[in-house]
Amino acid sequence: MSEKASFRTNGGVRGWFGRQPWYVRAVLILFFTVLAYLLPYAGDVPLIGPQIITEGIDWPSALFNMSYYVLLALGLNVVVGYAGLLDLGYVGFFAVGAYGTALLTSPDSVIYADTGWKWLMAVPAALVLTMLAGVILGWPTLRLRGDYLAIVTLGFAEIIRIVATSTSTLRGDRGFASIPHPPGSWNGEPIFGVTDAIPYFWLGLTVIILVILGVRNLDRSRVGRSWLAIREDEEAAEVMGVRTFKYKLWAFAIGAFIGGLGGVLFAGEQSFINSQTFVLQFSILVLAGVVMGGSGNMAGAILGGVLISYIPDRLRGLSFGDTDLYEYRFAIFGAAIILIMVLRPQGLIPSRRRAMELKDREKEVAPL
Amino acid sequence: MDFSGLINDFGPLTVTGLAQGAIIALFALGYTLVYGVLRLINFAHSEVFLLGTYATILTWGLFGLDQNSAAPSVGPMLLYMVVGLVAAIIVSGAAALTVEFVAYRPLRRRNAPPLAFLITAIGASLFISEVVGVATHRNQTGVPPIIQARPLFTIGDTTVTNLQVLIILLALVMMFALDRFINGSRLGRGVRAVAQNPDSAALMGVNKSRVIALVFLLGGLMAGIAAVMYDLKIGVTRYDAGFLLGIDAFTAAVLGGIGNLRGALLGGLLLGVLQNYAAGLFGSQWLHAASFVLLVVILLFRPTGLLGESLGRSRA
Amino acid sequence: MLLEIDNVTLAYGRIQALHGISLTVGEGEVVALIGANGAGKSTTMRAVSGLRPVSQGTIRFDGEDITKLRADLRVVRGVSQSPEGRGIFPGMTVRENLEMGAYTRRNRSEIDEDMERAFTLFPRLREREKQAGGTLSGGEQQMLAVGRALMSRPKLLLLDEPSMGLAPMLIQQIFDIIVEINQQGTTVLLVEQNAQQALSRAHRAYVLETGRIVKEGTGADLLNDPAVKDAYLGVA
Amino acid sequence: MSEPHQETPEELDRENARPVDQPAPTGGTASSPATRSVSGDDVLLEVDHVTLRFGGVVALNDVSFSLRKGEIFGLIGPNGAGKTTCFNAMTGVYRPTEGAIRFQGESIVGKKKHQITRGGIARTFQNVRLFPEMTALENVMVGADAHHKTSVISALFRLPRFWREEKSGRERSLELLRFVGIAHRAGDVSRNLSYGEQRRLEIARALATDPTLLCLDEPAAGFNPAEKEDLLQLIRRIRDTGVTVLLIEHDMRLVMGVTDRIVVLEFGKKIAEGTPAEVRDNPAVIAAYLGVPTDAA
Amino acid sequence: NSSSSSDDTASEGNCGYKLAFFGALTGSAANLGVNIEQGFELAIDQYNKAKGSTCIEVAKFDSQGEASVAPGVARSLVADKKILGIVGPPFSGESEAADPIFESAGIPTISPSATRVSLSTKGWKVFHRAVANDDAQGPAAAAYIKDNLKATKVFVADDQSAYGAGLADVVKSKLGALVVASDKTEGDGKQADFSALVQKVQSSGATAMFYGGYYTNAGIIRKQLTAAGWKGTMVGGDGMKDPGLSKASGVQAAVGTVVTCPCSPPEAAGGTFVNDYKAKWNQDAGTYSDVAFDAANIFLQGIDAGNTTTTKLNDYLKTVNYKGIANTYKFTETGELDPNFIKVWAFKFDSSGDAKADVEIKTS
Ligand SMILES: Nc1ncnc2c1ncn2[C@@H]1O[C@H](COP(=O)(O)OP(=O)(O)OP(=O)(O)O)[C@@H](O)[C@H]1O
Ligand SMILES: Nc1ncnc2c1ncn2[C@@H]1O[C@H](COP(=O)(O)OP(=O)(O)OP(=O)(O)O)[C@@H](O)[C@H]1O
Ligand SMILES: CC(C)C[C@H](N)C(=O)O
Ligand SMILES: [Mg+2]
Ligand SMILES: [Mg+2]
Repeated sequence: MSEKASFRTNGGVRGWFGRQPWYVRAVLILFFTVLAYLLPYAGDVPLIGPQIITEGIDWPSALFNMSYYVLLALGLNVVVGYAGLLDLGYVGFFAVGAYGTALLTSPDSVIYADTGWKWLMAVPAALVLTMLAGVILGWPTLRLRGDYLAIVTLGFAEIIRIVATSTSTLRGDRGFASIPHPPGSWNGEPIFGVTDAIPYFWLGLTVIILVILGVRNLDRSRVGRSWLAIREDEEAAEVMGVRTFKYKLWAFAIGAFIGGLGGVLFAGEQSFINSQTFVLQFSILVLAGVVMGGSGNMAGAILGGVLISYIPDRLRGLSFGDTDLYEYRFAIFGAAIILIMVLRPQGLIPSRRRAMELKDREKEVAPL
Repeated sequence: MDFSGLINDFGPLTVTGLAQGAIIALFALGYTLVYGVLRLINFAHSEVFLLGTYATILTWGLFGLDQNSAAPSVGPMLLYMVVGLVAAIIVSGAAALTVEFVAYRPLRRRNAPPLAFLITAIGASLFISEVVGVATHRNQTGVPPIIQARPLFTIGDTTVTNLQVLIILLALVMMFALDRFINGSRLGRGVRAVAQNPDSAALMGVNKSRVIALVFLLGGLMAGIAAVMYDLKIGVTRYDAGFLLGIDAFTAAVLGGIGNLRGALLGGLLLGVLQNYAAGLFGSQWLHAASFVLLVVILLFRPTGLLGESLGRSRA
Repeated sequence: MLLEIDNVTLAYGRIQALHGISLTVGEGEVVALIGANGAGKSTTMRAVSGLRPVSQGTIRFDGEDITKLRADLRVVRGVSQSPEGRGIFPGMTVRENLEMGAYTRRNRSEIDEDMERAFTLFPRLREREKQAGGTLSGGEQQMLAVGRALMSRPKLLLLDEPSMGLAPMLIQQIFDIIVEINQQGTTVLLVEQNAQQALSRAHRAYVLETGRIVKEGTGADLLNDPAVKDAYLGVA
Repeated sequence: MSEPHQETPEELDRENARPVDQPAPTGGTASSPATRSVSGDDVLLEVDHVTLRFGGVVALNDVSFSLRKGEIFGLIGPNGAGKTTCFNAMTGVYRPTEGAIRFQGESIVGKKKHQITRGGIARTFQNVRLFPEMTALENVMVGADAHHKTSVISALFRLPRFWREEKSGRERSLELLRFVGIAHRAGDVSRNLSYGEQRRLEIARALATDPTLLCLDEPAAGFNPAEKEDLLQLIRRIRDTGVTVLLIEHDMRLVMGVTDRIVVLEFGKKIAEGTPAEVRDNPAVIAAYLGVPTDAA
Repeated sequence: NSSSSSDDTASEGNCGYKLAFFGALTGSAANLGVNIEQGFELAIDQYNKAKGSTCIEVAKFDSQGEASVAPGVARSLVADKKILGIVGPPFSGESEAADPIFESAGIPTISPSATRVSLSTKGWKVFHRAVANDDAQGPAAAAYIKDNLKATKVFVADDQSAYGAGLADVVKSKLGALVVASDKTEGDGKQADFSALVQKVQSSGATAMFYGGYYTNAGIIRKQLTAAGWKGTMVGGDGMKDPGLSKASGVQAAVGTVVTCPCSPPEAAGGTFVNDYKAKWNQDAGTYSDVAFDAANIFLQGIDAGNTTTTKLNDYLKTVNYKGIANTYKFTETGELDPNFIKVWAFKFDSSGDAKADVEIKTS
C-alpha cells in the first residue's frame, strides 16, 4: 500500500494546529482560554457582540446554562463516545448531583437539621453519591447488550424522576428552596450572589477545563484504549485480556461524576430545584448534542453542549414577523438536527478516527 | 400499600390493562419491526402514531363530528370506524415512509454510523411533535364519541365493554396477520434476511430498500390502528401523546424481546396489566415506574427479553 | 461473452483495491482468479455481484451493462455469489438459508428438487437441517454458502474461496462439484487460494497482483508457468 | 507535550527501518528462551474427559489430551468435529458440560475470558476479529495492556507507572509488529489491512498478551502456498521464543510440517493422537479425514 | 417626587418607566400565563391612553412557567433598570426560583395567582400576592363539597404538583372522614390513561371527586370518568378553571364540574373591564385577568403618586389600600392579601363549555 495513512497528517485547522511546536500550541490554548473567560463581556464587542448575546435571557445566565450543558455533554461523551454505551437517561446523574446537594444543604430537607451544610461541603458528598449511583446502575445492567442498555438507562432516569416527584423526602414539584450558593466574598459582597451570573459561569468554565484535562488524560492511556476496544468488539477485547466489565463500569462512574458536577453547579446557582427539570427530553437533548457535535471527540461534545443550550436561549425573545420564534425553537431544532446529521453524519467536529471511518464508508455504499 | 384495592378491583384492572396493553402492543410492533431490520430505535415512530391520532379526529371532523357530538347509531358508527381507520392507516403509513425517505435514507446512502440514525430519529420526532404542538397551541383535542362504551358481558363481577373487546380482538388479529406475513411469506423471509445479513440478502436477490420501506410501512399501519384505538379509549390527544405512549411501547418491545413480533404482543399486554396493578397497589403515580422496574428485572434474568430476538441477527 | 469486465477500478475509502482490471468469462466456462492476499480477488467478485460500487469502468453481463445495477437485480439476471466469509443468515435454519437462495424463483417443485440436490451434495447439511446457521462450524457454513448459491440456478456462479476451511477430503469433493455443475451448464468464476486445484479444473485463468491483472491464459498454461508456480503453487 | 502513543509518521518510518525479521523478545514470565526445553515432559494444558453439548448436538464427547510446554500441537479433524468448540472451551467462551480443563495445573473452567488470557492463554479467531478502527499498533497495545497495571487514577494524574508502561508497551508492540512482518503498517487502521496482514496482526496482538500458550484457529485459511510457507516459519519462530502453540488447521502440508504432535477429532471424539507421521498413516484418520493418503504428502 | 431628577425629561409626569410581566407566555401552561399578561397589558394601555403618550412601557418576560428557566430570565429583567414593578410570577414553582432575584434587586412584585402558602414565609420584602393562598381556597372547596354538594363519600386525587398536591392536602384534611379513598396521578403530559384511577373512583362509591391539578389532566380524567359511567361531581381548584377542560372532555361530560377560585367572577368585574378586554384581545377575560389588571393599576397608581424608584414603590405597596374592579387590596406585613378581602368563589361548567360563577363560598 502506498498510503501512509496516519491520523496526524490531517488537513484543515486541526492538522495545522497539530503541526505547530508545543509553545505555539500552548500560547494559542492560553489565548482561547482567556477569551472564554471574557465571554460574559461579548456584548460590548462592537458589531458582532449584539448579534451573539441572548436577548430574552440574561447573557451571563445563558453562558452559565451553556456551561452545565457542556459538562453534561462531556460526561455523556465518555459514556457514549468513548465506551460506546448508549445511555438514554443521563440526566439521572445530573439529578442525583443536584438532589444530593439539596438534601444536604436546603432547609427544606429532612436531614437539614443534622447537616445543614454549606454548598462546598456538600459537593464531595454529592459527587460520591452520583458515582455510586453510576455504579449501582451499571453493576446489574452493563452486562446487557447495546440497545437494551439504552432502554434500561432510560428507565432508570425515569424512575429517578418519578421517585423524586412522588416521594415526600424528595419533595417532588415543591422542590428544595434556599440551597446555599458557593462560598466566597469580595469587598464584603458575596462573590456568588443572585443577580450576577458571571461568577457562576467562571466557576463552570473552570470546572469544564479541569474535566477536559482529566478526560483527555484518561482517553490517551490504557483506559481510553480499553474503551475503544470495547466499543469496537467487546468479545474480542475480553479475549485479549481487557476487563470489559470493569472499564464499562468506570466509564459509567466517570460519566456519572461529571454529570453530578453539572448537577451540583446547577443547584448552587439556582438555589431552588424541583423534579420538573429532570425530564427525559433533557437526556435525549444532551445525547443529540453529543452526537451532533461529534461523539468521541471532546471538542465536538463541547460544541454540541453549547449548541443545545445556546440555540433555544438565543431564539428567546426573537420574533419573526408576528410569531415568536421561541415557540418554534424545538421544531427548528428538530429540523436542524436532521439537517446537520444528514450533511455531517459523523458530527460537526468528529474525532479524526470517526471522520476517516465515515469518509471511507461513504465510498462503499452499493448502488441503492 | 393497599392490597384490598388491588384485590377488589382485580378483574376490572386486568381488563382495562389488557385493553391498554393491546394498544401498546400494536404500537410496539413498529419499533420491533424497524429495530429488527435496521437495529435502529426509531424514535420518530411515536410521531407516526401521533399523526394517526390526529388524522382520525380530523377525518371525523369532516363529518361534522367533534367532542361535543352525540354518539352515532350503529350504521354510521361502522362507517365512521372504517373511515377513521383508513385515514389513520394512510396518514401513519405515509408518515412512516416519509420519515424513512427524508431522515434515514440519505444517511444510509452515506453509510452513516448507527448513532447518526438515532439522532436524526430524535430530530424527526422532535420536529413533528413540535409542529403539531405549535399548530394546536399545545392544547388538547377531544375525540368525538364514536363508540359509546357499553357493557358487553360480565365475568364474575367484572364487566367487559364492547370497546375493550374490540381493541383486544383487533390487536390479536393484526398481530396474527403480521406474524403470518413475516414468517410465512416470501417477502417476509426477505425481511428476516435483511435483518440478519443485509449484504447476503442482496446476494439472494432481496431488494433491501424495498424491504426497509415495507417494514416502515407495516409499522406505520399498525401504529395507525393503535392510534384509532387510543383515540377511542383515551378520548383526548395532544402533541406529546406519541412521546408518552411511545416510551411504553418501546419498553414493551424490549420486554418481549425486540425484533420479536410475538414478544411485542406479550410485552404490551404484560405492561398494560402490570401498570394497572401497580396503580391499584401503590397509586397511579407509580404506574410508569413499575413498568421500568419490571423491565429491569426481566432483563436481568433474560437479557434479550422474554421471548428473545428473532428477526435480529445475532452478532457473529 | 457472458461477463465482460472492462477497465474497472474500485476503492475502499482511500485504499485503491482495483486499478483498472479487464477480464471476460465466456458462456459455459470455468474461469479461475488467483493471486496473493489483498490482490483484489474478492473485490472483483464484489464488483461483479454489486456489493461494492465501482468507481470507473463497466461491467457487462449477458450483453447488458450492469455497472450501476443494484445487487438484487443482478441476481434476477442470473448472477449468484458464494461470498468470502460465507454470509450465512445466522438466525435462520439450514433449510431456511437454502430457501433464501431460491428467493427469486417461484417454481416450488424445482426449488424442492434443488434443495434435494444440495442435501445430496452435502449430507452434513441434511443432518443439520433444523440447526441455526450461525451455530454451524466453519466448514459446515462453507458448505451451506455454496449450497445456497446453487439454489438460484444461476447463469453465472461466483465462488469466493469455496474450499476455505474445508477438510482435505471435502476439498477434493468441492472441486468435483464445481466441474459437475459447470457441465450441467452453469458458468463459473472461481477465486481460489488452492491454485493447483483451481487451475487444473479451470478452462482459463487470470492472475491478479495488487489490483492489476498480470497474467492470463488457459488453466494448464498457467499451471506450468514457472512464475506462477513459484508464487502461487508453492511447490518447493 | 509529547503524548505517549502519538507516533509521528517519521518516527514510525524510523522504526520500520530496522530489520524485519529480528526475533521478538518475549516478556514471557513462564518461559524465557534460556529455559525453553521442547523435550521436557512437563504438562502445560490438560483437557480431561471433556464433554460439551449444545442441545442435541454433542460437539465434544469425552475428549482428553494434554499439551507439553514448548511444543507445537495440532488439532485436526473433519468439519464440525469440534475443534473450534474445543478452543472455545479452553478460552472461556463455552463452559464444558462435563470434564475439566487444567492449565499449569490449575482448573480454568468457569474462569472469565480475560482472566484466562492474563493467565497465559491467547488465541486468534477463525474469522478475523480485530478492532477495525484502531491502528495496527493500537490493536497490539490492547493486547500488551493485559499485563499492565496502570489504573484509572494513575492515568488520570499521569503517575510514573503510566509513563513507564506506556513506553514499554509501545516498544514491545512495535517489536511484535516487526516480528510478524507488518511493522510498515503500524499506523494504518486495521480495517484497511489486507486479509493476510490482518491475520498476522491478530497473531501479534495475541502474542502481546504475553501468552504461555497461543491458540491459532485456522491461521492459514485464505493463504496461498507461498504465504503458508511464511506462516509456517512464523509459527516456528514463535515456538522458538518459548511459547507453546496449539494449531487448528486443515492444510496438511502446514500441519505435518510444523507440529510436534497431533490429536484428531471426529464427531467430537478423539480418534487418534501421535506424531505427524503416525497420524498420517493411521487408517482411521485417512478414512475420516485425509481421504487419499497421498494428498497429504 | 423630590428625589427624581426634574431635568430628566423622560420622567416628566413620572413617565419613562417600565412595568414588567414575568411568567409563562409559551409552554404547556401558557393559557394561564397569557390570561394574566393580557389583563396586565390592558391596564397599562388604558393608563397610557389617558396620559396621551407611552408613559409606562410594557416589558414581557417569558419564564415558560418553569423553575429551571426562571432565574436566567429574572436576571435579564433585573438588568433593566427602568423596571419599577413586576406583575407575576403566576406560578408558585417559578416564584420560588425567581423571587430571590427580585428580592435582591429590590423590585416589588405582585403575583395575581401564585397561591402556595409558603411563599409569604421566606422573608421576601418585595413579595405580594393579590389573591388568597391555598389555605383559604382548600377549606372553601371542602366546604362546598360538604355544604353545597352534600356529598358523604369523597374521592381526593392530585397531580403531585406543588399547587395541586398542596390544595388536595388541605381539602383532604378539612373533609376528614368523608374521604373514602385517594390517589395521585402524574403531572400534565405524563399520563393519559387514567383507567386505574377511574376504576378506583368507581369502586369507592364516591359521589364527589376532588382533583388538585390543572385543566389538562382534569379534562382527560373528566372524560374517562364519564365514559366509564361514573355519575358523581368533579371538583377542582383555580388550575382547572379554563375552557380547555371542556375542550378535551366534551361539553356534556364537563357540565356540572365545579371549580373554586380565590377570585371573583370576571364578568362581575366592575367598570368596563369585561368589554374592554374583549375589545382588545378578542377573547373573554380568563382566570385572573382581572386580578392582573388590578395589580398593574396598583403599580400605576403608585408611580403616578411619584414613587418612581423601586424602593419607594415597594414601600408604597405596604400602605396601599386600593379598590379595584375585582377586589379591594391591602397587603399584610408578609405580603399576603388582607384576610378581610379574601374571597373564594365557586364556578360551574355549563353547556357553554366555560365555568360560570356559581356561588361565593364563605371562608370562615
Ligand atoms: N472492507 C474493506 N475496507 C477497506 N479495505 C479493504 C476492505 N476489503 C478489502 N480491502 C483492501 O482491498 C485490497 C484487496 O482486498 P481483497 O479482499 O479483494 O483481496 P483478496 O485478493 O480477496 O485477498 P485474500 O486472499 O486475502 O482474500 C486489500 O488491500 C485490502 O486491504
Ligand atoms: N451453539 C451451537 N449450537 C448447536 N450446535 C453447535 C453450536 N456450536 C457448534 N455446534 C456444532 O458443534 C459441532 C462442532 O463445531 P466446531 O465449530 O467445533 O467444529 P470444527 O471442528 O471447528 O469444524 P470446522 O473445521 O468446520 O471449523 C458442529 O457440528 C456444530 O454444528
Ligand atoms: C395560575 C394558577 C393556577 C397558579 C396556581 N395557583 C399556583 O400557585 O401555581
Ligand atoms: Mg478474498
Ligand atoms: Mg472451526
